[in-house]
Amino acid sequence: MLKKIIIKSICIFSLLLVFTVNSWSQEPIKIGGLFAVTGPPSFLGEPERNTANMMVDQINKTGGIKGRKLKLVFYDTQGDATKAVQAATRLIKEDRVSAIIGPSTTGETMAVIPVVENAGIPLISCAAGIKITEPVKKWVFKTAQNDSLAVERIYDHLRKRNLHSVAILTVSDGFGASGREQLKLRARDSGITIVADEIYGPNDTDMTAQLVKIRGSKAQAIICWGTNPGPAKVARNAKQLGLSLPLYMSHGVSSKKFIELAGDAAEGITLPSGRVIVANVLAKSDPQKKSLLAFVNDYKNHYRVEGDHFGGHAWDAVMLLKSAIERGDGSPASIRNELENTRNFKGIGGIFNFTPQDHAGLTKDAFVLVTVKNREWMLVK
Amino acid sequence: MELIEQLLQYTLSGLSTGAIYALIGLGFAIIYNSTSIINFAQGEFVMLGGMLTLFFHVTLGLYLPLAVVLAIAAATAVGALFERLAISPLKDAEPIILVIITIGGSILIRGVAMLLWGKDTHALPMFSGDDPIILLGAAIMPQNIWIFGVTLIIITANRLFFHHSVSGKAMRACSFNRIASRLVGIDVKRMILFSFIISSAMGAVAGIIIAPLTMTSYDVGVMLGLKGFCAAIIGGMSTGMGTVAGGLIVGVLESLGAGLISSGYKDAIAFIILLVILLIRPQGLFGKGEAERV
Amino acid sequence: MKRELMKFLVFAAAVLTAPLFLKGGYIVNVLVFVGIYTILAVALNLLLGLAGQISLGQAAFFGLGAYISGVLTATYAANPWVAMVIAVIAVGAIAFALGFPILKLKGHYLAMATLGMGIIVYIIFNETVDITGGPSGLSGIPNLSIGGIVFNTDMKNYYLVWSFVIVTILLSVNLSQSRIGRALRAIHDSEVAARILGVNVRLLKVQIFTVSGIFSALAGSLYAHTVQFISPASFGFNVSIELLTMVIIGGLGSIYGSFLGAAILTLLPELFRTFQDYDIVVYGTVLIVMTMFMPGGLVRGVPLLARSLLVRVKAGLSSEKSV
Amino acid sequence: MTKIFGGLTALQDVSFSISACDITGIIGPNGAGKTTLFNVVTGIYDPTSGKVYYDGKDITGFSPEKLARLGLVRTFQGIELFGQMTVLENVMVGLHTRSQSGIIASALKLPAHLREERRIRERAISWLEFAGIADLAGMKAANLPFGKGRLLEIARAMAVEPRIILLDEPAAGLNSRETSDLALLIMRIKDAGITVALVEHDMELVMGICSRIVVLNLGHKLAEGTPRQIQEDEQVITAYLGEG
Repeated sequence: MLKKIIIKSICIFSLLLVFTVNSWSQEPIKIGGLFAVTGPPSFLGEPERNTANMMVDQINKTGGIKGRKLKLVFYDTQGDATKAVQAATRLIKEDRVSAIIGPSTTGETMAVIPVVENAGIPLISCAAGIKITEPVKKWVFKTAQNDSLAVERIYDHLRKRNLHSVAILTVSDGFGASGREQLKLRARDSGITIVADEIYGPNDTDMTAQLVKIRGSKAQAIICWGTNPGPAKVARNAKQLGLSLPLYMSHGVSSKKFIELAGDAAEGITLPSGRVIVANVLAKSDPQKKSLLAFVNDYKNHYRVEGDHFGGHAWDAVMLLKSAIERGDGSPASIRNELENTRNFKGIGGIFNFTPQDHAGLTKDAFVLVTVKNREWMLVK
Repeated sequence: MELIEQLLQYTLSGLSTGAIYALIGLGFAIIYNSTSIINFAQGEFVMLGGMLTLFFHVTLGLYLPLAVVLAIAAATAVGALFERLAISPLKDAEPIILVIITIGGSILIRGVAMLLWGKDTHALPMFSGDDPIILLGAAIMPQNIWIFGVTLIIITANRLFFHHSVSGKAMRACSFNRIASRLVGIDVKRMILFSFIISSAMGAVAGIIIAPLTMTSYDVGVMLGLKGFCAAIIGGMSTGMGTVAGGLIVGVLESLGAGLISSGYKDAIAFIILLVILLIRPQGLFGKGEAERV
Repeated sequence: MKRELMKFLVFAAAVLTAPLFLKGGYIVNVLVFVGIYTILAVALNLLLGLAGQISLGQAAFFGLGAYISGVLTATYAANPWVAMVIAVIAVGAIAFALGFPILKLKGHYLAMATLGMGIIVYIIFNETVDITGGPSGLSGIPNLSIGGIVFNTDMKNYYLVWSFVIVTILLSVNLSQSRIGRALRAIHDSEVAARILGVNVRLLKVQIFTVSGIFSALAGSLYAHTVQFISPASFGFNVSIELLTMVIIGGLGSIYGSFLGAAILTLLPELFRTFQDYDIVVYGTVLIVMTMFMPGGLVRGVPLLARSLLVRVKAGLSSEKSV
Repeated sequence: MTKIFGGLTALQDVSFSISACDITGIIGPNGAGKTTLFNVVTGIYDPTSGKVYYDGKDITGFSPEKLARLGLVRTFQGIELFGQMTVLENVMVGLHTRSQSGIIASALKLPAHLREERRIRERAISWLEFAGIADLAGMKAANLPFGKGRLLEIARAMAVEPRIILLDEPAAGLNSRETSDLALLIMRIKDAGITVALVEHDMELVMGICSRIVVLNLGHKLAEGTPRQIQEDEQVITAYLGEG
């Protein structure tokens, strides 16, 4: 009996040991990627992973960085904080990466922060939550625009149109919750009153109940905060109900996909967005135009679909790392310091200026307002 | 006056969502009644219906009615295959084992769908345009009429099948007493296969007619499945009006709850009703009073 | 009896010495999670394997434990140990109160009710934004510490979590072999017969539900203090299902099996990382195949398989000799 | 000691009593309501109307577990063993009411609990000896042959140390040797001062060991009396002949 037990235990623990086999090679610079390629936030993780892969390939084809190749080691986090922590630990301890890109969502990023802070590995998150970089954490940066910037853009526009009472309709996930918090936080300073505060679930099939309630309020405009497909259903339901209020959305749906899903109901909807979706119509003088066109065309050639601004977050992260490695010696500490010294970096999400006080690096100019006209995204002048 | 108009809209919206839940719930009830299995993969057939139609119609460019027929056929084939490969070999397994198997099946089907068609959400074109129909100031979409109509047809067909056809009666007999059914010469194994075929076809039909309205992606099956489930339990696992009423009740209360109480807790409403029903009337609102005691 | 003691000692010794072979590294971090899930799987197994009562909402107790501990420490700056004790007691009380109505139900109905309970609790985590931080989660949860030692590295957390695992397993093994354990197994086999013999079925079911809730809350508290961040997604329906799978794969009623199940299900995705997008398909297939061909779980399935292989090999050898 | 069974719906106004330290047989054709009667008495069903008295005390509607504590147990027609447990463990469950370690004491293996465990084990073995199946103690109950299963069920019920034991067709499915062993066992139970009530089809057994017999037919009490009286009762003979 004892023998059997011992044999069993040995089997189990040798199984565990298999996972500890390390691969040591100093040559390439290793970068870790944490992307939610499957699971609910896969709409973020997939373009991010694709973009990161594409960029690393490109950099290696053109001779790497200072003669050293980049190697991207990426793990799927499935949008799950627990898996993100495990994967981050694996990247640091087993793959010995010099920096990490991702994770895709704010929740996962918050979970991973203690891990990277303890290990001293720079992390560039692709998530938008303001909590990630406020307060500033030594090793944590991010490329996605803060929600607050998008909120300010919308509120500015509302004020310009002399609309002061709004209804907000946010999705009950991390993205919507963060947007809702910012919408409420910035309302008073912007002279906006929120007269209805409604929520919908990410898998809801019908939002007419919320919209009817909003119709019964004194709202002059509706702001809907969510990612596909919810806002498309909101747009359709609004059209179904014959709601005539101006409808604003978040940058979460600034993609061709939204127009495809919402169809005619998308017409006239306004939202703040990174410049990716309007790259073609930007003025020649726009400082970001070169980066944007490069990203959009490369992505389309590689993956036959339009690149979106989620992929752009990874583009920015890889390029920020590249330039930080070029300027320093490529060690984690040097990467971190050089990242913090980034000035006037013309990326996809905007023009980045990191400082010791600001690890998000963007201003509200990172967003432009766009609207749907004839099933195309147009700039709002 | 405005409140009445609002209430009307809530009710109408609720009824149209409820009809969706009811359709999905019926699929659960059919399998449960002939096999006593709760098929957690039921929601995936709803997804398959939508995604397959999309594939045949949009990707392959087939004429919509043809695409619909093909989609139902393909989803049914998947259902039959699942029963043959995973359920049928385990005829005498504990219920809990079967629950796990259907959960595994659901994960597998979802995974394959994700690999085949990607993770994007897609919209199927509406069957009859997208101009809303106004009823006493409340608006619904023509697609909702389709949903109501198809639900009605399916209930009628169910009723006719289970109460007036030989196979239907045999299936009901299986649910009452499997051994006795075997003794009187009913091929129980075939009846179980049958029930999987019918319910996967019904799931697919549900998925197809709701796809233009709710849109579809590889993972829509989970939440729709759970809600359909609630509908079936509340309706007492009946294969007829009980489940339909259960679905409509869940839909309307959700909609009223979202409109009048709090939209944040909307999803909780279905499950709270479920708990309350289970605790005070486990045989369902419309089930016959045969609560098991011993 | 002695066999059980031997098993336990071997297990404890393996747990304590394992890190010596692992030289730190990332696997230790994974093992911390294996430990947490082992506690959860054992907790569910007491309910499901021992008493035969299914729960599809076990993640609710896990989450409640984590949130009570997390909120008390992160928001109200309570001592983590105090928070852990409060979490465990509070969840025990909640489980006890919920147990009376819910455990009146049987079979599929119980499954549905617990599923509903799990989803409602999940929605509450999401919606009470002011308390839980809502979907974007709660961060800033401190590590546990004893005296001067702060449990802030994987290795320290390993010993912390696994000491709790050892205690949980010891208590559970004791329990399953005691008067109470026998009565619970009796309920599993025949509720009527158990009642006729004077077993207070209802109370015992509620008691074991409570114990199961308490262990789950303990795991939740440990999770909150080791990861230092919690969000509702870690306590959703899929987690309940995963726990159920751990118990089934390990073997119903086998306490050590639950450890095996937890280890495999936590390590499997690590293996599957090479499959990338395919891992969900592989996971589904493994789940179906394992349940189909090893309904008794690994603990019973593997020895059975090994024995039949052995018999075949022996037969092969003897036939060779005869030739 | 007197026990009075009141009127029931599946049973129409059946009323009789059984006396202490005696063996009472309850017989009747199939469908006479014998098992229903047991189910009502042991709290598995509630009677629609009527009362059950035990020791002069109204115990109508008491739960089975409460009745067990009062000293009333039963066996089942289609035996209900705990199949996944050993024979010994089955009997140990029977000692549940005779022990009190709670969940905490059990989990912590407190000394009192260990003492109690030892005591339970010894008592359980002695009950197995009483039933003559001590040699099977370590066997899984599901693997027992049917006849031994019967004996185990009786041993398990006896472990509760009841004052009255209801046996539901204990001889069904037994061969003649097993039946005579069973008769001896039932006599031994009676000799231990325990009241026995027994539903049975095997007339030889009933006539052989019962001191009193109640006859049910179609939910009615047909007759009551000593074996001799019953054997001569016209109504009883008609009922049995009528059945076939």
